[in-house]
Amino acid sequence: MNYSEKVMDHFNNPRNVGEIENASGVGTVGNAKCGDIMRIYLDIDEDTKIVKDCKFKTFGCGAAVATSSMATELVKGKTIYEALEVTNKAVMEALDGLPPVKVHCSLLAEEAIHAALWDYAEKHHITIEGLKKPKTDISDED
Amino acid sequence: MSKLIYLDNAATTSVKPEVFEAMKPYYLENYSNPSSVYSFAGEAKKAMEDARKVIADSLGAAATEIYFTGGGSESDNWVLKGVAEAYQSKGKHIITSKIEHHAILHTCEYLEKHGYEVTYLDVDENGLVTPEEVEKAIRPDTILISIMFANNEIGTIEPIAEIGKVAHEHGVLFHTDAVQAYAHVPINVQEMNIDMLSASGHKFHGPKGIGFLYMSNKVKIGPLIHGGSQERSRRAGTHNVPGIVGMAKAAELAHANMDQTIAKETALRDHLIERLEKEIPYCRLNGDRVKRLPNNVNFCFRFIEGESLLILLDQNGICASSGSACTSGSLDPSHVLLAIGLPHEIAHGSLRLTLSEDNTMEEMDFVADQAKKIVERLRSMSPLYDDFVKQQKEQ
Amino acid sequence: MSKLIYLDNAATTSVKPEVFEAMKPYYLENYSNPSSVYSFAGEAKKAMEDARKVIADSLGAAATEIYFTGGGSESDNWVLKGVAEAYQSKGKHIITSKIEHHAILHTCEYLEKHGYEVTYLDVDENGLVTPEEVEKAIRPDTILISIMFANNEIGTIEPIAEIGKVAHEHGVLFHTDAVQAYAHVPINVQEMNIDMLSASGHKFHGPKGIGFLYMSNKVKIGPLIHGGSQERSRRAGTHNVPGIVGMAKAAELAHANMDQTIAKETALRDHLIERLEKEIPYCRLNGDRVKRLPNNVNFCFRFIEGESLLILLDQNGICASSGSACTSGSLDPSHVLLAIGLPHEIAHGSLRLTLSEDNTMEEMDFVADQAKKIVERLRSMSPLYDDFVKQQKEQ
Ligand SMILES: Cc1ncc(COP(=O)(O)O)c(C=O)c1O
Ligand SMILES: Cc1ncc(COP(=O)(O)O)c(C=O)c1O
Ligand code: FES
Ligand code: FES
Repeated sequence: MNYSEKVMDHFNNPRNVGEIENASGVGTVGNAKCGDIMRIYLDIDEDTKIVKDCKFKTFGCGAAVATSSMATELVKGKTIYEALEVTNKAVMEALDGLPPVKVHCSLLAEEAIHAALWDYAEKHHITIEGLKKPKTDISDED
Repeated sequence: MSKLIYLDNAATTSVKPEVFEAMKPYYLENYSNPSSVYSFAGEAKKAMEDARKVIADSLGAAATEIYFTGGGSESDNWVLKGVAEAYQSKGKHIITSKIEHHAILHTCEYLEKHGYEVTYLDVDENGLVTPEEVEKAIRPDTILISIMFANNEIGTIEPIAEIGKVAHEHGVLFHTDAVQAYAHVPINVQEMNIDMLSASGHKFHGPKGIGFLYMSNKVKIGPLIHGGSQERSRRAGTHNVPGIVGMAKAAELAHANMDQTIAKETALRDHLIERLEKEIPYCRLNGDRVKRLPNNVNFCFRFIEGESLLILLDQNGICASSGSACTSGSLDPSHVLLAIGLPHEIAHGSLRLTLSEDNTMEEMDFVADQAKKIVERLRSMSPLYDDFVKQQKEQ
Repeated sequence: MSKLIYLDNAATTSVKPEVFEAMKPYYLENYSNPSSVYSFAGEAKKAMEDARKVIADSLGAAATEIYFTGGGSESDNWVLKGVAEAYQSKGKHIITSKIEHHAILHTCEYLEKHGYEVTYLDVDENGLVTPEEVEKAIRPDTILISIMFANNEIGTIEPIAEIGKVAHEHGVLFHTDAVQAYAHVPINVQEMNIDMLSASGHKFHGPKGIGFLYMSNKVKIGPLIHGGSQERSRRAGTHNVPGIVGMAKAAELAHANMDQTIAKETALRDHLIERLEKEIPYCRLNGDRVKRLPNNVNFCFRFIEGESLLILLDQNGICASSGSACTSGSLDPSHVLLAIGLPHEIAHGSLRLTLSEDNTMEEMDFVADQAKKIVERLRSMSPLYDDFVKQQKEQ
């Protein structure tokens, strides 16, 4: 497998696997083309808007698991506005890159975070500047 | 467990030491071109013709009906394009199945772009093509029926003799891609009504880069590779003598021990299937349980994805595959699993374990143990499994 | 003299021991399919990509421009049929020469049957194609110029860089069959304006059954062999890893020692040419004296026939050929010798001696001695020689 050491580390020891009961926001996205599905749970502080906790579950390839893991790490401790900046590029860079055919897997992570934020925003009737309504299937993008 | 457990013999096999020894002199000593006229070349030529005889005998064919090629893909391409061109005055319709190897399917797509019509037969949930379906698809302009002997992913063995019979009753040529079956199960081209058969050396402990096409003397097609007058002017290119000799040695060894090999592999296979079925919930054996290659195990485990499974098996020294090696670059789920009716998300979680006689029962047990643990671990991470468990509770 | 003197290196070469050693682990140990995903396959994959790099570097090409094939004939077929199909909307005209290998000529004939037009350029008495003739033949619908780098019978090296320049000035793709030249003389695809180049492993002390096609990234053609996604979906079939590794090792060795090899072969060649010319009357050196492969000697001896000559040389342990190995089944005189203007009866009496760096001066002397005796003996039996001697006397 052409994965970097960081990817393999996050694949073998995924951080933050699991779910959050009564999460502030939950996002699930899939890529119909490769069949993979990712779900992100966010626990957000009402006042500070800081992501106190973040967990994931992923049905997917090695890259999907590793990007989920890395994405949760990157999002934790950030405000919801900063969490928006956790792009797939940032996740990939943090993982020392992905093979070209696996770039789309990192998009799944970005979209799952956005979906969870959207869910939070809807539940709390707020708008988060710059957040667009996420798609449930991202395969048309690649 | 530091030893490698190689369970990807459908992708390729190790070269047997005897095969390597047989090839060796044709690299270092008798390196001549068998088409040359001096006596030094006589040794290479004789070795090549002996090899041809070995292969012909193993199939019940004549030596003049064996053509050496660069591998299974070349043989498949040659048959389809060759028949398409040579028999176009009779018609432009070809019948094949939805579960063929890409060497057949992509060549058919190429022919479709060139004005040919191809019927891709459905298979049942075990991957079987029925002779009745074949018969129904035959038209007056059908020039070729090409159905694989055994499937490379799910191991299903097709009713070749019966399909061949139907083909011949309708005067249509019959080809079978036997890349996974040749030298693994007994084949007789006469009794099975086979006009053309593709095989590839590296799938039965011979070398890579060599294969053959059996083609009955009644078939008249032109070359895929034009040039010199090798292979009676039907396949140009300097003969790969070491490859030819090695492939024939591998064929000879395989046929000499076929009964024992089949018995041993079947026992290993069935033990592994039994353990996996019993110990891992929500799994499905793909392919026919009985009409099955003795070395093929193929499972889908619901709620998990194939690549992650493979990586974790790999970390435990187990070489396995999901789908076939040559499509590993692609993200699409296996066309074979879709053809047997699996939904996309399940087709993504398949595991193919293909044994050889070199494997042991201990290895099978180790693999079953590992697979069980890994599937559990991946399911604990899977949102699909979560949803499923919750649904179950609600009911 | 009991030792064999092998002088048919244009037909095929011995595999160097280092090449054999390089291949060995990929038969017995790292036998995996490089397309597989587990780490065991990583070794084979790395070896293959290293090999690709070695070959690319030797030509001044990028690794992504090297495609492994089953040999020179396959590469030639692929180029011609691939370009014909992919560029037919631009036109259906191809330019080649009368002295190409049959892998080119017979493929051109095949294309002619499918509506393509081929111009077969004449050559001069030394077998040279001129860039001017090429330019004159170019038409608006010309899609490919294919001229061999060096001729396999008479050793003439064509003005490839100049022909490539003309091709590019007219926006036409340029292919060269370099099967006899690659790893024998320096080649740089950039400097020589080459878009595609065919080579074959066994012509430079690599294994048989493996070759490659260099194809510039600007060329877009489909596969000759459809199927799996190997070679970036342009050449299907499980990779012949030992063959690929062996070919690259042979290329590496050849390029590391090219200057010395050329110097040594040239000295051997020129000594042999000098002795034959001086000591055997009524003979003719075929091919260009200067623009010539360092390992090629080709003579016609009037009044005698090739096969008899070869048999007698063979009885003295000398492996030589008349015409090329792949046409040895045929009775026709060499198309190359006819193209350089020899009459039929002279074209029948040709002798090709192709050396390698393993040959020695003593061997050259032995061969010259034997050839002299044998030619005398055959002439003493030849009615043509009788007539000629009588005529001479009468004048
Ligand atoms: C000039 C030339 N082209 C093509 C070929 C074909 O190569 P191969 O026989 O390795 O396919 C040969 C040798 O046979 C050759 O000399
Ligand atoms: C059924 C089948 N057909 C054809 C092929 C192609 O054979 P090769 O890769 O040796 O060209 C394979 C294996 O890859 C196969 O399993
Ligand atoms: S292949 Fe789809 S997420 Fe990785
Ligand atoms: S007499 Fe023997 S080939 Fe013509």
